Amino acid sequence: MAKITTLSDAVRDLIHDGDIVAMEGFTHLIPFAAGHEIIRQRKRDLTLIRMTPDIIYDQLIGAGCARKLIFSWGGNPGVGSLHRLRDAVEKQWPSPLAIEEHSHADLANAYVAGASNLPFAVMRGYAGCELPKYNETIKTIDCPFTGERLAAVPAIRPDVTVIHAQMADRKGNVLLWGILGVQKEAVLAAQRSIVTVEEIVDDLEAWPNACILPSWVVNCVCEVPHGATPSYAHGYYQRDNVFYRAWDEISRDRDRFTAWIQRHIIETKDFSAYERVLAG
Amino acid sequence: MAKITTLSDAVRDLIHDGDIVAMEGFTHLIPFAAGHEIIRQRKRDLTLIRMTPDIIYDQLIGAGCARKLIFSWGGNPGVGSLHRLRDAVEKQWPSPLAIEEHSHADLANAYVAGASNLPFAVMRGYAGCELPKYNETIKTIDCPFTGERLAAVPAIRPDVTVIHAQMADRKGNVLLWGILGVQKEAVLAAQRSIVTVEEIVDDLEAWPNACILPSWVVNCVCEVPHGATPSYAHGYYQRDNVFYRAWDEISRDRDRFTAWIQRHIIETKDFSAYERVLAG
Amino acid sequence: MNELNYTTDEMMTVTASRTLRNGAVCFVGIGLPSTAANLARLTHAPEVVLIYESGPIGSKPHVLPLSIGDGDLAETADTVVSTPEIFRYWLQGGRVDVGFLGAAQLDRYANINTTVIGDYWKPKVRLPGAGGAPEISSSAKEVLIIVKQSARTFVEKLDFLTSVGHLRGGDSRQQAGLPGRGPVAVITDLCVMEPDAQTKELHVTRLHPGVTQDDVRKATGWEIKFSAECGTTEVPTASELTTLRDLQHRTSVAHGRTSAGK
Amino acid sequence: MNELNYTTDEMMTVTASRTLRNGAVCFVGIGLPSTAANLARLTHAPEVVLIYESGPIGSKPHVLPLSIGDGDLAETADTVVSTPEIFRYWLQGGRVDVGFLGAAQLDRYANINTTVIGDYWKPKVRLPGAGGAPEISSSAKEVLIIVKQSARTFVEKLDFLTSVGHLRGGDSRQQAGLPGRGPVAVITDLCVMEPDAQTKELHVTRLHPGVTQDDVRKATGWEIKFSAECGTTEVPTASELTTLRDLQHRTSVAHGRTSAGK
Repeated sequence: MAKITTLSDAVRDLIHDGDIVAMEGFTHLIPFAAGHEIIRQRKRDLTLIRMTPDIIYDQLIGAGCARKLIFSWGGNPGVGSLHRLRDAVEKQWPSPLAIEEHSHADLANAYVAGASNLPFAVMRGYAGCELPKYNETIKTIDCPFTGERLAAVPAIRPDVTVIHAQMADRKGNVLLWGILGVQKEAVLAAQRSIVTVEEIVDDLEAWPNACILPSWVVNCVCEVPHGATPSYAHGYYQRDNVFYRAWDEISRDRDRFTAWIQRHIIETKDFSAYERVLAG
Repeated sequence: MAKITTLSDAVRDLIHDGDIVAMEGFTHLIPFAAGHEIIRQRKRDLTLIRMTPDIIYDQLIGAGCARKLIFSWGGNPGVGSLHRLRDAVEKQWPSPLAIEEHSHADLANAYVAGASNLPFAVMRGYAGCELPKYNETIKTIDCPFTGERLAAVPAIRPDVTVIHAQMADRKGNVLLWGILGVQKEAVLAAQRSIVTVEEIVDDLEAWPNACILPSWVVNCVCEVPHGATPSYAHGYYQRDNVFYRAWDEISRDRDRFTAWIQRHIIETKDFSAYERVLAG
Repeated sequence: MNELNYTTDEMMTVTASRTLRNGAVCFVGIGLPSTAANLARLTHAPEVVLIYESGPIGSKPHVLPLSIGDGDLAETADTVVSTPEIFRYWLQGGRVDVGFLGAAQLDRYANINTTVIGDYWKPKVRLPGAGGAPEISSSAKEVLIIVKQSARTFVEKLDFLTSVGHLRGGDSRQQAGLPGRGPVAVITDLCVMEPDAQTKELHVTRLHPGVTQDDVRKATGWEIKFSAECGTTEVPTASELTTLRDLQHRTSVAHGRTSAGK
Repeated sequence: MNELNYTTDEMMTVTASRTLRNGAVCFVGIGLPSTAANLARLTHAPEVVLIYESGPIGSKPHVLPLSIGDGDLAETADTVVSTPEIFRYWLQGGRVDVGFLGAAQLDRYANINTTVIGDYWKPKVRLPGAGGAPEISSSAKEVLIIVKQSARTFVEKLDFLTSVGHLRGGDSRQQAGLPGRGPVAVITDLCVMEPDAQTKELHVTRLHPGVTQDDVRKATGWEIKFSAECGTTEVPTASELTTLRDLQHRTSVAHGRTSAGK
């Protein structure tokens, strides 16, 4: 059964230095509040997994939380580069960042394998692509029936998965809707999980076959309104496209980035304090 | 784009003698009307795939439509045996029936592989089970990362899949809910598909992330109210448990069964005529 | 407590229900397992999570399902997923604490046959087949088996091994690579059997009240062993019996027959 | 029709949109492909089915998405499935007629680089990476590429092969086991290129009005060939331009900036 707790306690209890951490949300429902809290608690040496690192991992990487990134598309969507990611890869600042690069289809399948408790996934992919030359986790396997050669990729099994969802009930059952991404698979593939939600309600009033994570597959549920901003929460608020564009400038310069992190995250108590600082 | 047509036309156009046909629906939404129409049109030499043959395949087998059955649990749920299935397997009546037997997990995975256009599926299963001795389609495969030995099963790729759903809109987009079984995978794994529905509506008014089969993956949509009876359609009518029990007697005797098929299916024009005869 | 009137079937069902601990995630077979699991939910284990192979997770049915995919299972569930997802993410995913199964034949290592009596290609009796059982018995962290006892059912040698219990005993199950721990108890209308810690052979650990060791021997097709500390099962309580009978009454009204869940 | 004023970007987008046939199932990359695909939907191809890798199927967005997972894509879709399902059941499933991609670098066989400029481990420029492109270019029945043309982009040799076009030409793509037919057209702000039927090398089949062969040569890093019947692209119609500009205006109002989809 999920414990309903504060985000600060959840991150303190469940995420340890050196952990393999997946924080998913495909443009939608990106768990920014949780990312900030990891920075605030100065977690170190994390292996970060995310299909699209987005600003959330740009912040974690620039703040020195990560030693390795596993990803499949590393841009600022609709804007351009992730400058902190590039600086870490190209100039080892603030510390070297190992990267392990996949395609979307690969990581999506790898999460499915993890959720299914299989050691690997089979997919038709990567033929002719040069990524497997630089990523030895991508292998091939022959179909025992047809002889066809297919790609084989190892399952993702994070120590901790962190996601944001729209709702939970008081027992900790979680409901999400809209663009679902790989969040269900990421939670089910992980040893532990933290879910931040927009609100905790008496009754989810979920429609048939809604995407629900039962309380007993989640460790901690934390109520954090706006916890996905500047990404969005379908039914609650829109994507803050202005912030995504502003990030390009903030993150371009090391000093400006560091000052931003200091003022907005390190010196704030929690996500609502961050929001007040951001609002000026 | 799906053609909206009569069930009679759909079966005539899309199902041919000798086809591999999957008719799915896990207790819920079993496409009985379509099964009857296949009997009525005297289709022959079909390879029938279904996780739980249920009464629908007992009728098709007893009526002489099938030459092979691929299945994973062959009983009359909550009642006992499928007498026509047993008579065909044990006494070759009305004709020999080849059987290829799997576990539920195997067939569910095999449909997923079919829907995913993969030649096979990997699963952790069958260890110690004797089925692979009698079913050469079940093989093993070694994980290229861990060396672990897993089961490998070939994808299911039916010529035609037939399902029943609650609703379609006038474009032929199909909505189903409640117990979903393997219907989506069965349709996506097939070359062609027929979907019977309780009703055709102007607007599905579907909730977020509802299970929808877009019109362009379905060949024919046919409005057949009660088309799943004696199984049930969530939101429309209950399972006819009395019929399931009555079937035990009807099907136990070859002559009684044959007379029942003659009177209820062969001599009726369509499913609504069948329902009138059944009601007496 | 006063002695109550109860049937041997009720004794079996109540005993089986007691073995399910509150909060356990239970993958439920239809029939006797479903009856026992729902009785547990309505008595000492309100937080038990019932998963049915058709897709419902967290079902709290008002009446016993006649089939594994009854509408009531879906309507009362926390969520309903597809059948592939149930087998892939939830069972194989290692999330099931207890697999609750029945059997047509069972051997001394609690291996199960639900496929055929006689030769596979020339069967004397064609049973329904595997269904979800091979992977439930493989992947659930532990397995409970509930089955009426007779020498025809408890056999020296299975006609067909559908679902692995403890295979050939000892650590043979583990060696074969099955992830779960296998059967921890077999509950019958006569007694409770548990596997020996070392040999994994079933031995009787409790006799139901009024049942003798000889009764069990006669109803077992191999030379059944009895635990040195073999005790007596506690009789059903008034509350357990009332709850079970109410459930079965509601069920028969709903399904229009004397007794469901069998 | 009168000559209209239009930009080279508009020429490119309109031309790309025209290549999408009505009713096609199109897997859409973000940016230029999404702009062109939505223009097609709003003009000659109202029944085009747009699939985005984040999960929406049949999206009909009111404004152009800034990201591949904008809420508008979900709200206007026929259904939204999980990302694994999009890649497994829909793309790999062989249900996509047209994969619509952009590129950072492109070679004469329409192979695409979106990974790095320079050495992989010591990159001059680290690009976003593969995303969905390798499997889109592999599994879609055919591929359209839309990209602004320059000698830096159209290179003799890719720094990194992210997504296969026609590999080394001839039947090498087919030999490598890729199921789809590969790129059928590359649409730029200067011209339209198509692969030769035999060699699969790109050659220019149409020049946009006012563009010379020399303009194209200067903007191509290899010795680009021109089709013997090389024609001229039809200029955008007033209706196409109005629809495109309205779409971009709605988009900039919604996103609060001059132009999205670039």
